[in-house]
Amino acid sequence: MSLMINKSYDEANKVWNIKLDGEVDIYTAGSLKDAFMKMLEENKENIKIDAEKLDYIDSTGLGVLIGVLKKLREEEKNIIILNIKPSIKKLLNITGLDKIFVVEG
Amino acid sequence: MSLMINKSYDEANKVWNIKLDGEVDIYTAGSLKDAFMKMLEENKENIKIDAEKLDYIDSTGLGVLIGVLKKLREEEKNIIILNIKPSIKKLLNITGLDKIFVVEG
Amino acid sequence: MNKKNKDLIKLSVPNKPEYVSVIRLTVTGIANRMGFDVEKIEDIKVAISEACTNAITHGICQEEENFYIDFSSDEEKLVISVYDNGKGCLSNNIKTPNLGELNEGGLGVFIIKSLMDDVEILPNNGKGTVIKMTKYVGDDM
Amino acid sequence: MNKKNKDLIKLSVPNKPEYVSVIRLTVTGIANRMGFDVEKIEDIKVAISEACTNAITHGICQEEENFYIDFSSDEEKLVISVYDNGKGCLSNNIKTPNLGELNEGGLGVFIIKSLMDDVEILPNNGKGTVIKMTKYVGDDM
Ligand SMILES: Nc1ncnc2c1ncn2[C@@H]1O[C@H](COP(=O)(O)OP(=O)(O)O)[C@@H](O)[C@H]1O
Ligand SMILES: Nc1ncnc2c1ncn2[C@@H]1O[C@H](COP(=O)(O)OP(=O)(O)O)[C@@H](O)[C@H]1O
Repeated sequence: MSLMINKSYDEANKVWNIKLDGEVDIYTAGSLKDAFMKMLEENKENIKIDAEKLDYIDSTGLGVLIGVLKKLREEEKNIIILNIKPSIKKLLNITGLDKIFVVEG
Repeated sequence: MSLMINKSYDEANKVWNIKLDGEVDIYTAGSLKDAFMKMLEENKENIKIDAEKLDYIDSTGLGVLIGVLKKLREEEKNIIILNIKPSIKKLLNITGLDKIFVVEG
Repeated sequence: MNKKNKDLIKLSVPNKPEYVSVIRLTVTGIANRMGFDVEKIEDIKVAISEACTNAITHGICQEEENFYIDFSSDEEKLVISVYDNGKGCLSNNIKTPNLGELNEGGLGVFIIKSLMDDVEILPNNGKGTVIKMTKYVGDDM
Repeated sequence: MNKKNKDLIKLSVPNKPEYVSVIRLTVTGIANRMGFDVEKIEDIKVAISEACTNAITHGICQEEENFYIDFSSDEEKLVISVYDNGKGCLSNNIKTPNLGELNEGGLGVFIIKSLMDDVEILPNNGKGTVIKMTKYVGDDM
């Protein structure tokens, strides 16, 4: 019922890999935002989110992702989301965010 | 959050095998009692309960087991409980029921 | 519908972010017992979280206060009402989010309206807001 | 202890067996957030279920009525009170179960007292019973 964040920078491909495990809501969104901000400070590169174990996200978490994307776009970088669960896919569809992020697999 | 009951009679060894999956509480205890009563009607033999997937039981469920044991004892038969979870083991210890049922593994 | 078949669960919760996940667990249990399928349970979890998040962030003025959730159920539907005693400035004139602008907020009410079958936003007797949302067990909508 | 650190969650639930599992989910969420370990969470789940089962089976006279649960938490402990408006014949003179007799009932209150750190059984203002039980997050007991 909490959120675990695992991130690593892939130097060769110049891409961030971040794995989310758990739930992103009003309680955990702050720590997610902090993690992203540190990543952007270090390397403003594409961010690949492995969402296989992301059980839940709501507008609080989507807002964090939109904020990060805004910063990435300044360098023409993007957010790529992998292995997304159907319920979260549905939320991206409804909000139109599936056309703003790159959603794969 | 419900209870699934799987039972089969082992003719060769003259023993009932019953698998419990889920939770036994005031809501589900009735269906467990019904299942046991049918079993006893068919064959009043030892009952082996596989509790590997039994997540939860409370006094309502323990009361059902005690009632069944009472009937089995008339024929000097018993209840054997296998693969029990630590939290349920603790409950049997506290109530002393671990000395009344045969608890294995 | 026979009134006798209506169950009412009431919950009062501190206006703290850590309790929204507790509310999700509670509603999961209720919806599960009612026979909602997995997809609809997820819809309900998101919608109630959005309403509670709003009650916590917009709805409450005092630092330490509780807000309230009613779950009213019968065989065909679950009606969830989230009440707060806050400033109550929420109206029905929520605009559809414009994603081109990449706004970080303003998605909550839009998501609630998309996921639930019926949504009403009402003043709570002049001292706050009620978000009342209905989901049908079957495909009534 | 600073009073400000106390959170109060209130739950009102119909006196129907199917809701006891919903209450277990809710308390699991609360205890989890408070940092209880898995074993203690299981203890709390069983204890609250026993108290609610009693409220449903002994505590309530009317067919259709609700009973109430308060969860009061601070950093060191969770205090759960289960109220009913029933006949209120419960006393503290609960005898220790005699297993030799293979009685099918009479284990509930004994289990609650075994699993919780502190248990009080009180009259609910003359119209029912309150079971108030405390569990400490750490090893205070
Ligand atoms: N419970 C509430 N009380 C008062 N105002 C609210 C409430 N819920 C929402 N609002 C108002 O409605 C607006 C839209 O809410 P929402 O769509 O959830 O987006 P966000 O919360 O991100 O701004 C909020 O910005 C706020 O002004
Ligand atoms: N909420 C309650 N209201 C009134 N009487 C109660 C309540 N809870 C328990 N009791 C009384 O205490 C007795 C012991 O309860 P318990 O140990 O749970 O065993 P059981 O419920 O199986 O009888 C009950 O038989 C009942 O008479």
